[in-house]
Amino acid sequence: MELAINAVLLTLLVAISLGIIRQRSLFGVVLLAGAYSFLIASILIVLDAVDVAMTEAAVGAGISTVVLLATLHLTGSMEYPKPRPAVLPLFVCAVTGVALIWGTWDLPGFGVAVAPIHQATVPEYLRVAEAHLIAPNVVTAVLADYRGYDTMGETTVVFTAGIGVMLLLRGRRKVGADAGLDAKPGAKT
Amino acid sequence: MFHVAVIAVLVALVLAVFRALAGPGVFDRMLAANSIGSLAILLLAGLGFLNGRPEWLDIGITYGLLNAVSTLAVLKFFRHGDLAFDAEDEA
Amino acid sequence: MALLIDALSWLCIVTGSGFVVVGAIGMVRMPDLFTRMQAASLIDTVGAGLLLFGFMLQAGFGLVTVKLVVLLALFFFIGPMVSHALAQAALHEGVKPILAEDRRGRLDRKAKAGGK
Amino acid sequence: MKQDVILRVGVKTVFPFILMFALYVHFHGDYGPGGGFQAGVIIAAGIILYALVFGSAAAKRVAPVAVVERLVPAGVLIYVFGGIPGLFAGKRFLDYTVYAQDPLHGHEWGVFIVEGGVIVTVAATMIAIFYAFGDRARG
Repeated sequence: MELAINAVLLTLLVAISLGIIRQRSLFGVVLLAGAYSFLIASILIVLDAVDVAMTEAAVGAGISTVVLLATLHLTGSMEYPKPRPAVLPLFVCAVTGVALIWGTWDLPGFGVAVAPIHQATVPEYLRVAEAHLIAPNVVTAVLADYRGYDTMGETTVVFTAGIGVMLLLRGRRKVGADAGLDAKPGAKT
Repeated sequence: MFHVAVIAVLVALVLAVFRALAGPGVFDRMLAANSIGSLAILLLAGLGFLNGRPEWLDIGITYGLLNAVSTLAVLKFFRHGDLAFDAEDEA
Repeated sequence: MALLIDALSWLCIVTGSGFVVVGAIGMVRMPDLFTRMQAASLIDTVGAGLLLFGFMLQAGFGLVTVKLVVLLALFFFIGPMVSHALAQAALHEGVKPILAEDRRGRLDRKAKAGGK
Repeated sequence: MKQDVILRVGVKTVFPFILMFALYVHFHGDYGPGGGFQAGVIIAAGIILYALVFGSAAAKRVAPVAVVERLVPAGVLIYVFGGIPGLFAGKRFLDYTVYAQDPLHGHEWGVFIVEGGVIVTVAATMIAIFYAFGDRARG
């Protein structure tokens, strides 16, 4: 059952990705990206990664659509047609993809109990979490307690990203207005 | 019994994704995206009961709340061409 | 009693599944945006309502049922709101619904063209 | 969207529940899915929803720009200062056992404070980015 659900959802993901690539109107791209994030959150739930699924749902479906639309307002909503077929990028992508697939042959199978990650750190975490912590959700315990330094770094990353975006958007105003970019969402399809 | 619900929702998801890819206009795509959100919530509820972990419904509530945000953002963008348009400016 | 509740939840879940599939088929098969919207609203109202009610009967009293009620309230509040906003934006943007007269006219024309 | 009575009433009804649900996700993060980051994103989404329907001026009365932009670094500082009492007690940085007599309760308090820092930073950053985009679009 789980395999069938995964197969259907992954096929839908591939279909939506192809749709995003073929889409010329950037509005369509934003909408399809929202649908994509819902589907990938469903896959994460089937894989039992509940915290990640919640993050994906919150960020991908809620915030990123709004931010992408705000960006479209600043840039214009149609993708320019490509001047010529790009052979070299296709070649690079194909080679990289083949190399990645080749690399997965050495990885342990999905969900196999003898995989290194299930041998080294995870049993230790679970043992300590059971003995020392109240929090039943071990993900929270790992994030905020064992890996407290990492989470502090992540908070700083969010802070830095926010400051960067604010500086970029505040910086010099009305530069794009003269550069021939249409600021209105003109071409509605 | 939950199998029935999950299979039905998956079939509906396939059809909704077809509409999202085929839909001639932006509004058709938006309708399909909204339906995909609703179907994802139902799929999640069904899966939670199927796997005996119904506390996953928290994620479903998150989906439900945020689905509205993205859809309303797109609609506002279409109505006014601006996300932060002030209602007071409207005559 | 338990058997009765089980049977009732079976009935709700199967009927709700049927409505979900029917709504999705309508979303693909209907001719224009507004009729598609009407078909899609079937998923949000009857389909989701019956499915979640069936789940509620399975879950019994507890936190899970409270969450399902919240989810149901969310569907019933936000679904119509979004549908309304979508229809209004589409009308504002100049998407015209296909009216019965248009259809009939088109059908007549098609029949005439076919007849000639 | 001022004339849209349905949207205004609907959003006004849903808005407090979004904020309540964000707090639930935050406090319930120990027991179920969720935590500070997700709760922060949900709070930001609530404020953005309010801004979309009632206009950004109304939203800026709810969450003023100055406050939001000061909260962005304040969250990081909450996180860092949550770790400092451990140093004073002669233990390591971010050691939560100093917060209560019982080390278990100390851990709970420590996670609570640290996640509070995360929620503040994330929510404020998202809202500030949204405001920045809106102001930029205005010219």
